[in-house]
Amino acid sequence: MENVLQIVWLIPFLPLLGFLVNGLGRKYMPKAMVSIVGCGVILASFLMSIWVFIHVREGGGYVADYFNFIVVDKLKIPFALQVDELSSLFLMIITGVGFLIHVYSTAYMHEEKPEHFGRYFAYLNLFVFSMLLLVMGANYVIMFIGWEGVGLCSYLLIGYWFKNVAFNKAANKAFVMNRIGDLAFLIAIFWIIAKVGNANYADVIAFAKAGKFGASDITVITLLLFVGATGKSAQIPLYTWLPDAMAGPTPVSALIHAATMVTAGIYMIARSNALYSLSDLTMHVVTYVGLATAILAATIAVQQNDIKKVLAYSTVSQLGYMFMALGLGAYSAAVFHVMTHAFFKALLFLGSGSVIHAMSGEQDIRNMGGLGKKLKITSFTFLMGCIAIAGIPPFSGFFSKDAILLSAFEENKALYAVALLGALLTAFYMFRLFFITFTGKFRGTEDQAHHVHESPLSMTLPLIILAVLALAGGWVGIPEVFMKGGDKLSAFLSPVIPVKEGESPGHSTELALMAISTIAVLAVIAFSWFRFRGYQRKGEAQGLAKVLENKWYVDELYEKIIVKPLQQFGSFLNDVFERSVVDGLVNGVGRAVSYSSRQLRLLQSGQVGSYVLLMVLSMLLIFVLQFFLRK
Amino acid sequence: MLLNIYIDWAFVLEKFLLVAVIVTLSLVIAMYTTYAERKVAAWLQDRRGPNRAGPFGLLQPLADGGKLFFKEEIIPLASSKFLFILGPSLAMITATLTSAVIPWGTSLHLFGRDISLQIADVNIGILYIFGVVSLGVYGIMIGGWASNNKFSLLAAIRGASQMISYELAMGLALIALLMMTGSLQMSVIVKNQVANGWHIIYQPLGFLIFFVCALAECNRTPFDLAEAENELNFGYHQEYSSMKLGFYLFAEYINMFISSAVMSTLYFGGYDIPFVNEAAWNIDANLLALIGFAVLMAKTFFFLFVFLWIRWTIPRFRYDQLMNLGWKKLIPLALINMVVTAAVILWLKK
Amino acid sequence: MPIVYYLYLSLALFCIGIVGVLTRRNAIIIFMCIEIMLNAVNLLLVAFSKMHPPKAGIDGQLFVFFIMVVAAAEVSVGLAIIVMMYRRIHSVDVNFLNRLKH
Amino acid sequence: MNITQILVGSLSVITLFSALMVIISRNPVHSVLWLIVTFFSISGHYIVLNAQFLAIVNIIVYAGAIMVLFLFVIMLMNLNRETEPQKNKWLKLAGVLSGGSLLLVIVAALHTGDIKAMAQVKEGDIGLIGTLGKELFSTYVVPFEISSILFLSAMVGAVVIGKKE
Repeated sequence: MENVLQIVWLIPFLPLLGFLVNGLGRKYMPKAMVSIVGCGVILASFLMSIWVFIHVREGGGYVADYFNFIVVDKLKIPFALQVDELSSLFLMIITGVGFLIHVYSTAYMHEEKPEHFGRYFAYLNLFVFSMLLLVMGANYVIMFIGWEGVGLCSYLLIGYWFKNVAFNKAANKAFVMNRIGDLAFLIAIFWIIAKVGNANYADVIAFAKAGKFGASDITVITLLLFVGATGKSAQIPLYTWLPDAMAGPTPVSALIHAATMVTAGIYMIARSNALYSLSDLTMHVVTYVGLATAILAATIAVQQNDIKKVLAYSTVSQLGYMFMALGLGAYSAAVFHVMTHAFFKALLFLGSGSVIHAMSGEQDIRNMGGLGKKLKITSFTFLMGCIAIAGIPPFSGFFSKDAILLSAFEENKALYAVALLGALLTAFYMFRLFFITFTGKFRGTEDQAHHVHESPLSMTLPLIILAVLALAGGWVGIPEVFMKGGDKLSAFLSPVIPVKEGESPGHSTELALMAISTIAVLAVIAFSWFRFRGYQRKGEAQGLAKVLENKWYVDELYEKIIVKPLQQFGSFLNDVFERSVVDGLVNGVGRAVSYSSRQLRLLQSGQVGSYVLLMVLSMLLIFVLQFFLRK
Repeated sequence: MLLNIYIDWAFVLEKFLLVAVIVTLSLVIAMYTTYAERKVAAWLQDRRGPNRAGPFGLLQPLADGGKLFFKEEIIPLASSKFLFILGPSLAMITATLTSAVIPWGTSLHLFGRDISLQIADVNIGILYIFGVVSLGVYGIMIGGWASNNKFSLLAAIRGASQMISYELAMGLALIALLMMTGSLQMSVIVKNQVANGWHIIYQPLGFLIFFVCALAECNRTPFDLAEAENELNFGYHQEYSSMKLGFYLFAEYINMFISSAVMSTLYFGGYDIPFVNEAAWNIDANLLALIGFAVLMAKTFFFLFVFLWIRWTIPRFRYDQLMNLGWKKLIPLALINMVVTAAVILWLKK
Repeated sequence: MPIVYYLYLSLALFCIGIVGVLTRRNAIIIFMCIEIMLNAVNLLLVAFSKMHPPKAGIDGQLFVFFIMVVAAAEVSVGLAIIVMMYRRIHSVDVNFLNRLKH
Repeated sequence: MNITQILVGSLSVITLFSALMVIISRNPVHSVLWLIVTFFSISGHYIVLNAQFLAIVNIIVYAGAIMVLFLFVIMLMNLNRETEPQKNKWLKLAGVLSGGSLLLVIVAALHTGDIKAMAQVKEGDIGLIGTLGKELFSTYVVPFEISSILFLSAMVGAVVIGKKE
């Protein structure tokens, strides 16, 4: 057992190898070769992940300790990888969805020059490596390496088309926002190390379980970790980078900004559940921040016209749901939703990519319409994704969202009501998107109408696979109500995430809630069908719609209250402090040195003998001082 | 106060005698090597050689010595007198010093004492030889410089750089040997050969390099550039006359004798009697030691003969050829030999 | 032998070296005086290495070995520099080496 | 007083005298020869301290190699006693005085401390080649290799500097 899982280092190592090969050989390798290397390493990792998953299911988790990464006095940070129920699940999601997206990318990015094509795949592989490291690390430090790695790759991939200034700005924004969160995460790690003595999960959890953390310590640590998570997982107040991150290629959006990187925060909190369970304050903060994000992002999504922006806000909103679940202590529900979300959101993004590909780069849904007839596979799979995210049984989204809603209901009825509202909004904007894009009449130019075509097999095949997963992926978590011995997922995760205690609301309540949400969702879908099936372009939006279209003016607000004052403070420092104090100091030092050196130059006779004589005399002086005058 | 000093007088006497015997022996042998040189030269050139003084001219070396003693002593006016005398003395001293670490045989058992036939069995024997050999340069350099003569100085510098250059290759060749024995102690090296066979079998290339270097170190033909008559009149000792000149010449022959002995000791088993297991003979140890000594002498005489033979056969190198041979051929060869030996030893030990 | 004895000896040797450096102008002699100083230190190191028998002084002796290595390297480069200087100004007087002044 | 002390005493006298002669001799060649004597006497000290390896290495390296180089250079430059011009008398006096007072100060400093330690002579095997060699090629193998690189670079440097342009 131990010997077998010791080779899990291969899982992250293979993508790293792919990164090196593609990155270094990008100028010399043809595109086909790059594709094979790029996809092959991920496939190999995926196969290994399945193998690891089977092993873990049979024999439990394992910590593979390789070498000491940092040794300072008593502090020892080993380079150790951990595979257990939680991380092996994430491994499968990352490598599986990642592989499909890699395959998809080979067709999507085919227009690029070979050199840039290689760069793209190198980044993609590096990203998968970082994400795997994040998930597999056996302590917070290794996780942090992966954490920073995904941040870096996100930056690189958002700014992939680096000749476009706006894209670069979006990349910078993502990077800076992530840094804010990372700082909090880093402080939290230091805090943990200061308290526990190292950063291994096992030790930290044992320490927490033993109740050795002080109440304020645990609150501060969990809050700091949460701030880190809001940066990576795009929660209020650090969410604005994610919609802008749509500047990157669409497969990147699917991989990073829907399926993997943004779930890092969820993973981190689920991994630290033992800490979070100790702090009620933090749990409430997480719940309400999650809920607020979910509602805010959903309202914004309702009025967006960029196909990818809609999906981006939808992602933010769904992440909000997950955080709400985390805050409610329903960790396994959150992880469950991460998994189903990975399937249908990757599907939706890839579908949108297929649409954009067909429309030759057009992203505004007002210029689309009626695409369902020409893009049969794309529109069908897209519909599957919409149904899944809206939460209609038996699609996967239904089960995972229902688990979250159920836990909200248990906590607080009002909470449930607001969450349900968010779910309805989700159904509304998703079907708005679907109907505007795929039904009605075509509203684009003649040229585009002529050009519209179904994507090649290497793009549609991942769509089909993901559609199947979006349908069936939720069945691992069918609740007890429908099937005896259901909810296999939380049972599987139970070694890492303890099953929530307390009486359940009873099967009848549960069924009633499901019925309510399903009927409400169907009603909303019908409403949007009537409203948007014959969509025509209208004038400027007015009133609330305008506010929503402009994303509640949050970006402008940030600009006003944070960026501008900082810039003014900076220019004030530049004008006053820099000019007079710093320059004065620097110039003064220079002048003083040049004056004194002019005086000291008289000592520089250039005669070696006199130098040595001076040296000996000084030695003499030092010895006399040392031995005779000190006492 | 001085009376408290405890000294093992017998030990001192024993060593003193040994030194006296060995030094006298080297002197006598060197003396008769000059005779042999002439005889061999004559034989190779189909002449008769010295045959007037005594039977077969055997007293010739004595006659030469006498002549040198009685010749007029000339010390150049512009020279540094002290250094002028110091030069040949240094050459003579360094020539005789080397013999101290050569094991001339196993030990004799006389008057209830074990008398080792080696003056000093130090565990840095080979380094000692190197130290003394590297000092040999001074005799030449000081003599050459003190003569205050351009030719002497040039010859001295030639000789010195030649000796330094060839010392390197010599050392490298020996390192391969030392890796095999694992000791710098001469007696251990000989015992190792008695047990495992002569080193010439394992180190033919090393021996060849060592031999060439020994020729150069002794300033013998074909490397006698320091005294190349046709370029530098008579070399570094051209201002010398009488016994001081004699010392220089004599030192060369002693060097030849000692280096022959060193070669026999290092590569040809020293006092080991070839092809037989003398330990099984079951005869008196003293007799055995004497036989061993005789065997060593025989080997040494053979090499002495080779020295002479080469001198009268091979012409002199040009100076650049000499340096090329030393730096570009022998040193790389010795390096290769060293690395190969090391690899083989490592492989065998595995 | 008392260690103090070696201390005084090497100290005297060292100071002789210093006096030599201070009083001579010939670069080569100055160089040789530096060698004397190095050897004074070596001597003291070897004496110190024998202060704590039986095993404790190996490091000291190896240190001496490395000092010799460095000294040899230093001499080869230093003499090359002196030769160079002689070729330039036809003298080895260090007092002519005052380019740094200008 | 035993024979070792007599030996060490006479060696010390030789050492100091010859070192003094190095700096007093007017002729550089004499200086070199006196320095060789100094090295020999220091090697003698090493032998008394039973540091055989260092003693012979001292002779090979210093007397056999370094001093030959010095001799070479001096002979090639043909330096005689006339080549060194007289130095300023006062500067010379200052040099001697400062060197001497340094000696005095340190001796006085040592004198106040009561040092009782003894150096082991004529015995102890740490100076033997086997012991040193094992240590040199195990603990100190990296410095050893580095010093060989140092040698190589010094050799290249000497050749580059000494070459005529």
